[in-house]
Amino acid sequence: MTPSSSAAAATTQDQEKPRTHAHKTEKLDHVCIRFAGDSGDGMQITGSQFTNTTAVVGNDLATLPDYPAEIRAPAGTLAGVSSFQLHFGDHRVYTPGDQPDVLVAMNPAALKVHLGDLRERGVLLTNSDAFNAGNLQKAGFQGNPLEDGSLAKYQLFKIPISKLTNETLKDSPLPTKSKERCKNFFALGVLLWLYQRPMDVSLAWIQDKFGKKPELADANTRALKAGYHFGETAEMFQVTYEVAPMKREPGTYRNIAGNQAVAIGMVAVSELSGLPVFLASYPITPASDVLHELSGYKNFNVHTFQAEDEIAAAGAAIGASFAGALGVTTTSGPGLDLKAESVSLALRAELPLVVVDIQRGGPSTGLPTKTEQADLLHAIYGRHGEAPVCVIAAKSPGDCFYMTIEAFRLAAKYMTPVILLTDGYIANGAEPWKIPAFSDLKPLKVNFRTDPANFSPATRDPATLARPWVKPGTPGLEHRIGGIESDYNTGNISYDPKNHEKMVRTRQEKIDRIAQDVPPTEILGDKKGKLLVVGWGSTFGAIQAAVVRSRAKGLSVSSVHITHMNPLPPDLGGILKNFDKVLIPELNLGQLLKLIRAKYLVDAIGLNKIQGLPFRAAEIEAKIEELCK
Amino acid sequence: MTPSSSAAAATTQDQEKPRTHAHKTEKLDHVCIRFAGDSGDGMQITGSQFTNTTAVVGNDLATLPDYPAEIRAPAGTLAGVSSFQLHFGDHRVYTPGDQPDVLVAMNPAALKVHLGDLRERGVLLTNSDAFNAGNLQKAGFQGNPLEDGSLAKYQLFKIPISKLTNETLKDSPLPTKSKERCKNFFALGVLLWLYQRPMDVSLAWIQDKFGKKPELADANTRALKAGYHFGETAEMFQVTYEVAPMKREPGTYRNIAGNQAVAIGMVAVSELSGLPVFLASYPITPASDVLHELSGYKNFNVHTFQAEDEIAAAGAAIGASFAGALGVTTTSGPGLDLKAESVSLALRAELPLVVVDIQRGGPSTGLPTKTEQADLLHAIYGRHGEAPVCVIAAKSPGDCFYMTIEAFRLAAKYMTPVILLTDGYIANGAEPWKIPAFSDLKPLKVNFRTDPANFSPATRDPATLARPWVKPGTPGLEHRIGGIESDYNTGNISYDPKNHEKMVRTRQEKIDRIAQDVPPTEILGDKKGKLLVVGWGSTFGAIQAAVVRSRAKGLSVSSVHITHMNPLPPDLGGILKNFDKVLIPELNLGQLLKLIRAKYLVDAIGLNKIQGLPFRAAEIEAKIEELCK
Amino acid sequence: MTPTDAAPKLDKKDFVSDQDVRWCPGCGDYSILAQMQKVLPEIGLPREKFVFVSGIGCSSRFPYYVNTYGFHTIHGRAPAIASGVKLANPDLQVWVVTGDGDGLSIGGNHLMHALRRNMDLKILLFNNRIYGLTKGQYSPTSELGKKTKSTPFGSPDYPIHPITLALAAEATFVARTVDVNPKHLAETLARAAQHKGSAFVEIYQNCNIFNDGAFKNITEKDIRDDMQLVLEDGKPMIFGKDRDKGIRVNGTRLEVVQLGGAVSEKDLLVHNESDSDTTLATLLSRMHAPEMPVPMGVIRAVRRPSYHELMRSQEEDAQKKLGKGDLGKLLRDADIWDVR
Amino acid sequence: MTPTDAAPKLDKKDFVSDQDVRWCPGCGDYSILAQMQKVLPEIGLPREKFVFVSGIGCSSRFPYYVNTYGFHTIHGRAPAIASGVKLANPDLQVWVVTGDGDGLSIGGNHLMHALRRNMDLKILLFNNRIYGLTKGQYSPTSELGKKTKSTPFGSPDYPIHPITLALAAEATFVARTVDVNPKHLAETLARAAQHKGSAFVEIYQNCNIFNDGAFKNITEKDIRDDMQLVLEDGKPMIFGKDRDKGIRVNGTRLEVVQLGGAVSEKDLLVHNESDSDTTLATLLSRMHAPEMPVPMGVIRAVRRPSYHELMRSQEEDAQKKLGKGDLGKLLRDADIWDVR
Ligand SMILES: Cc1ncc(C[n+]2csc(CCOP(=O)(O)OP(=O)(O)O)c2C)c(N)n1
Ligand SMILES: Cc1ncc(C[n+]2csc(CCOP(=O)(O)OP(=O)(O)O)c2C)c(N)n1
Ligand code: SF4
Ligand code: SF4
Ligand SMILES: [Mg+2]
Ligand SMILES: [Mg+2]
Repeated sequence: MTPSSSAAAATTQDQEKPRTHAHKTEKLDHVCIRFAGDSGDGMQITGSQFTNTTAVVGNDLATLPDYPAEIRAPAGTLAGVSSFQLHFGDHRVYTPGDQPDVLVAMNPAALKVHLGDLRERGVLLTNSDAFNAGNLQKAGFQGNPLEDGSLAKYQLFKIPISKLTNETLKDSPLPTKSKERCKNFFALGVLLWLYQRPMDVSLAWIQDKFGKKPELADANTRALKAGYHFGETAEMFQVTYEVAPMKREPGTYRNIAGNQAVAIGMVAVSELSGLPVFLASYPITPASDVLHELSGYKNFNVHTFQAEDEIAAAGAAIGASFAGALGVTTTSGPGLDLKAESVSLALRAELPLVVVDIQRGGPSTGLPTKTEQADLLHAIYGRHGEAPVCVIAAKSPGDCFYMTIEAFRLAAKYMTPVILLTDGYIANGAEPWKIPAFSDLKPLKVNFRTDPANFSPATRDPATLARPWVKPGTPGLEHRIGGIESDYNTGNISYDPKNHEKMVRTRQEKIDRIAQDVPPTEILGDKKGKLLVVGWGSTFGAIQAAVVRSRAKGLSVSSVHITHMNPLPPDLGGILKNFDKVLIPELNLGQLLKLIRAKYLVDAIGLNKIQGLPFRAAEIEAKIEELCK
Repeated sequence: MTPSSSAAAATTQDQEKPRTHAHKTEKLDHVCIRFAGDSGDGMQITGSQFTNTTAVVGNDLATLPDYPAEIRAPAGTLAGVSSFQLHFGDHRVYTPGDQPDVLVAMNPAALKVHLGDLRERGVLLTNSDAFNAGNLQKAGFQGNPLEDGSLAKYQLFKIPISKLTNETLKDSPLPTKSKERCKNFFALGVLLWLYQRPMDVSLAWIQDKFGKKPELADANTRALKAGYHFGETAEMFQVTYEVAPMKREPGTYRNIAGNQAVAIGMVAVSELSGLPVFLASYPITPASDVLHELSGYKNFNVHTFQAEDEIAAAGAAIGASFAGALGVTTTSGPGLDLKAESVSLALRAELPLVVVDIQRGGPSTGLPTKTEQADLLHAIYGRHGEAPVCVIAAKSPGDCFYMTIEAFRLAAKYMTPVILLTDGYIANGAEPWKIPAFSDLKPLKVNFRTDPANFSPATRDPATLARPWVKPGTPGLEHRIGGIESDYNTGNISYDPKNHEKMVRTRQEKIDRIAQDVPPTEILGDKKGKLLVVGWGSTFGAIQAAVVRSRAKGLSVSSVHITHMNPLPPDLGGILKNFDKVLIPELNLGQLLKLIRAKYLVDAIGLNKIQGLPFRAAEIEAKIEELCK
Repeated sequence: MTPTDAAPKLDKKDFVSDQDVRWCPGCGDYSILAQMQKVLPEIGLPREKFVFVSGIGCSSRFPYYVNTYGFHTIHGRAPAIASGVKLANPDLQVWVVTGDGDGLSIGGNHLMHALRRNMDLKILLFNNRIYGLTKGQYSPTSELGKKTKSTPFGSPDYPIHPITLALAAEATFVARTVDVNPKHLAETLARAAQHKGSAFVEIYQNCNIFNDGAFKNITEKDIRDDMQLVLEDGKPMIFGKDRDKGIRVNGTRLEVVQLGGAVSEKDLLVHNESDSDTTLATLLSRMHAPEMPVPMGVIRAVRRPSYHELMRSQEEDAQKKLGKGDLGKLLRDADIWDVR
Repeated sequence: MTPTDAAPKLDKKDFVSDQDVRWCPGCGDYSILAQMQKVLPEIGLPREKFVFVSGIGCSSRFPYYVNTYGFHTIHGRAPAIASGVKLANPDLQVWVVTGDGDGLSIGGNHLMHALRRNMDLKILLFNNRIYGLTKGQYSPTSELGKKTKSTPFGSPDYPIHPITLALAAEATFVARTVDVNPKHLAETLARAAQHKGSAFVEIYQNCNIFNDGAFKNITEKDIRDDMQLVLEDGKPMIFGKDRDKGIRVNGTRLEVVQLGGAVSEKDLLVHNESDSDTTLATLLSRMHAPEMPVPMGVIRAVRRPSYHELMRSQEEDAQKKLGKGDLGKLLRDADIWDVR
């Protein structure tokens, strides 16, 4: 194919029945595609558009967006490469995939950074126009890899995407730069065709997004169609692929990313409780999207407040809880550090407070846009004094919705701060998710104390040890609380030694009692065996995939996934005893590992990865194999 | 004795040879005295003056000052009671004593609060003038305990201290209120006489303190002497007591409190290293005294900076370290929370930084003036991400001096933050301390990199893994550091996954290697046995006393005291194995316990007290007895 | 928030809590507490509508002593916490009690942001120019060269002027009063209570233990009339024991003039607390003793929508525009598909 | 610190580090970097004497690109960290680079305290009225009603005016400049470098990705002369494309007047940057577009001892008074006794 013939093909886009070339269709059970390009190339959009369509056609899927910490590193450089990986299949895929089958490389830098991951014989789709001398040099290539035969072990497709896009849009009134920007939709079109998926989801999105700028909407529409038709007409691809929908529980589905799920979860909390949710936050990657999202829902019973810093955000949330709303603050690692003293106040004053920590690579500024699970011990122990709080963790994007509700439920029921841990991977990654019916959600009932008879702010519920929640404005219940130790009975300031011990132990006991609310631990696999894999948080998918595969190979391995980190599930000790070995894979140096070793005196083994990336299932699989030998 | 006769006795003070009554002298091997009164009564001064004299006469001693969190709670109330306990003897006394033998109660509230602790047949010395209707009511007494026989099981002495003091000072030009204030020196005089100690130390102190206000100096001097002579002449006391000096290593001794020792330790650090120590701090109880103390030493190579908050203080200290000084910040619990993010920066940038956390009762504002050991896990884990730092702990007031030097030594040697934990008990408590010779102190040598050849800020020392410390101002070594992850070789920003893992593991390894510097663990008692008591920090004295006593009873118990909390001593695992049981007494809910269980999988048992008070040796002794059964 | 007409008549003792007051005898805080308890029943709100939020410091113990809702929080963060209280429950009247350390040192930023947002809080800054609770270190309002526990050789910090700062943040209500003038104190607190929006009141307060006499040079009986300029809206600025001195604008400076002779009342600056421009207010805020008398009273009082008003009206607009939120719809606001 | 006479002549490229600059193409930060690199060799100090300290934000990446000592710290804390650098090593010239979020939101308090202490730092606040690095939330300098990612219905916060605040803190050097005027930028940076004490420079900076055109209404070619008032010390305040307009004091307000006819140059306000009183400077700081032209250049420059000077002289005094510290003596400065 030469550029000119392709251009000719592209311009046929508006004909009713475009000329198509013969190709055969291959059925696959799963595919992993990575879209990579310069930060300015729009690969996050291409990826998420392909994802949406893939979701709608009914595949299971998991995604992994990855972008640089710089807003826009210099064009064409390795530092500026942004990527989006999607794994989809006709069965549960669990993870974004270990090794891409397809790599879309929009420029030489993207090729350089990502080629190493592409499987042999994998599809390599490139924008050949971007492989000019300047870009090649910036990416550190000597020659042009598209031409020098160095890519022979891949199925290489060189498409002059820029040129084709420009020609498609030659009569558009847009400036050249804007035309050029449409190339990501051209690429999307090619991919949609290659996997035989419809364009309508993206066409609708374009209308929605650019509706107010018709030239842009039109240009992107045309680029998308041109790409699709290019696939159809250019005699470049011999095969198209089909991935059948996965069988799922009946219901209505959507795609959801973790941060979205947290925000929508908060809306659900306000509906379930009948109370306003008050989100106070200070922007920080990768948590800011929750604030953005919720700020758009001002027609619901939610308030959002962008504070001057993390401490003020935590403070405002605590103030809101004191005033009778459901206070919450969202942040990531460095922000969690700053909130420690405020969380300590909330737990001392025994007010409900939800803190969502969307973990990223640390320490310090670390790797702000990458994922990690290294805030667990900090969440549990990171305050002066004996300062126990409840800590729970979400395991997947969709689970963020339920764990957000769980966080508020526990906070209000036990009058305590609850820290919900998610991470960059599930915050930005998306998965198909069955939309729940409101009636299926666990209720979240809040009882405010209103009766002045025998009132003390310190009286405890005998089951939960929670003290009463009183809304200021309630007549006859005026009272004062604070951060100094207080009397067990009256709530007044007390420096009494024995009282302090009683209060410290009571606060601990209250958190320990949350174990009553922890659902029985589900075991994947047998209840007894050689190896138990214990996971928490976003490693869920990778662990499941690894365990399922290992069991298929006949290995004696089971797994449990912990959702409540503090307190730990009451049945965990018993489960651990039934296995010879315990493996704990974590994206840290072994934090749950320490908790489990200390609590159960079990010689558990860690599998630790700290690369800012999620586990690949194969990594866990290999370790399982080693330990089952 | 009637008030009038005593008054007569008191006015004899200026005679050359006061009339004395016959009394016998009893020898004791140790005594525990508690001075208690209203915050305004000056009991801290009485206590520390008695302590100084006791030190000078050569007893071993330990003290426990205890005062309310309010500056001055309403006079006469229970909340306003302030106390000072002193234990001294002719042998190592280890702790401030479990149960006072003598209680000085300057008012009814003091009696109410402290009587319960006095041993039966103990000496109860009261200011009978303060037992008036108003005070009795404020303290919640129905009748007057001095008169109603309820104190029969103690040796009660009713002395009209206020009246005697006033009469002594009747010709002083001071206003009545100020005269009345001198009564604490009267009480001191009585006590000095009762224990047959000289007045000169306190007389000199009065001159020094009030030198500029001669009327005050004179009044206090006269009150002190009057009290002393009252003991001698009033026929109230049948016995005086003698406690012989303890045999000690030869040398020059002084009394030292922990906070003093920290400040003087910093001065020693500046002399040992030849570098300025830069202390940036924000006041907080019980840490402020270190700042106060060091601020007075501006003629040394130290700088002090009172910052606008704890974060700024940590920041300024880090900036100073970056600039080539030895940066340090002092704080207590809530302040440690706030410094977390800054400590994280220092460890990421690999700069030396010392953080002294003088622990107090938590959580939140908690019990600001009381002691606790509950910041250990926070110090070790209280930062987002994998953020290891070195944590060490001082075990006694005098040890604070050495551990301060150790903290700076490790910080500079390993280019890392070091958190030094002390607590309110040893910070304010004092002990006799052998003044070291400068030449006996461990050297603290700092090598700045100055050679531009092949310079990278990331090159590591092969033994310590420390990166080079470069003083800005050094030509040819200009470089940039920061909080984002950096390349292992160049120090430039790096988002590379493998590099991140390498850096995370290297930072951990660097801290782990500090184990090289941890001295061999000393075992008190046998190397093998039934029970090992493991302690850390300020519980040292109580544990030693309990173990020594238990061993004397023939129990198979030994103990080790940990000074380096992170990393733990490399020989600890081996030691633990040689005992059937392990007991860990802590002033928290079991924090070292968790570390030891997780690391060594040893089923250690905790003995936990969280009352804002140190252990009494008897409490530990009882637990030892129970476990050795 | 409007005063409830039907509220039962309250008096001072209704606002006295059952807790023992634990300040040092002689502390200026007592007077402030007493006046506050006197003013509260006159505000026209039932007791349960008041919330006192404080940070940490002697001053911050205040809420324990007032029988309303109260929250003694952590050091420096009261304005942030109080913002959450007010935004979550705008029906409450929220008072913040803070000190010169709490509000200007560790908490300076929260204070400034609360003011610039016009958060509807009544903020009382007890300025004793010292850290009281921690026993006497210098504070951001301590004088240059001040010797304290942490500055035995004198403080090297230039002090902050809280009112100047509040005006720079365009606070809508700014006033000053002093512990030893109970009447003026009560009037000023009452004015703050009435203001809609942030009200910032600096209260000179004597710490007789660690900084005794800090305001002696303006409060001593024999000089106070010469050293205080009591502001009255719409009135010329006259002061002095014999009311024979005044303040006049000279170019862009303020100067003290002697009345009588060439200078008469009509030459004097007339106080206009509702001036939207902050220039004159800022000039007043820079009058420091002993060179000038110190202005007392309401320096500025202008009306501008409060944060919670803007927030709520935005939420109402959103509801009008988008309809009342429907969770079912929100959950489906994406590409959806059905599996049967 | 005095310029080293013997320092080898440096030029711009000596101050370019080996790191790729990672701002968006078109970002205003590039221009600031270029001018800084141009100015540094002229200051007369060798390269190793410069330290750049920054917080977090796009702007705070600055130190990586300047070939001097540099420290990219954490969000909002640069003024505190830089204070430590300067106090520990006063020979260094310490620059702080911060943004409107870094310096005024999370870091507002540190900035204010550094300024009021007259800490000898050169503080550059890149004001793009947005959070750039976190992709476009509103900042404390964003306009009321601004729609951003976190305020889809518009911001309810009244903006902060950094220069007004700096003046309230009595900063000794205060200036403003703009990314698109390289010459003025360079001059202003050079002036800041020369100042002894805190130098605060607000730099209007365009974020072409998240807040493009924020300063268009004063920087566009055809209007900029009418919308900027370039200050020159000792000169009357004239502006306008045809230099036909001026600023006049009217009472305690500033007003724009048309020159010619009744109004001549001598009626205009003459700029006096070393005025110890901050009234006129504060008035200038409150001139906002579009009502008024925006002042550019050095608004205030007065000399007052810096913190490190006071600190060092205190330490010298202590040494003089107490003698050079002797550890042995200090250890024995208590009741001591000998055991033999
Ligand atoms: C995070 C934290 N840092 C420091 C302290 C110690 N602290 C308590 S009150 C205070 C200063 C009080 O001064 P101010 O606000 O002026 O109140 P005052 O006691 O003078 O009324 C300090 C530093 C604390 N409680 N918490
Ligand atoms: C403690 C902490 N909170 C939040 C963040 C996230 N964050 C990074 S930069 C920034 C704001 C940047 O805005 P500005 O200072 O104006 O700099 P610009 O990017 O606009 O130059 C924020 C909120 C962080 N890195 N650390
Ligand atoms: S220390 Fe000062 S401010 Fe605090 S209660 Fe006592 S007198 Fe009042
Ligand atoms: S986001 Fe804005 S401020 Fe940041 S580099 Fe890009 S243009 Fe500059
Ligand atoms: Mg104060
Ligand atoms: Mg900005």
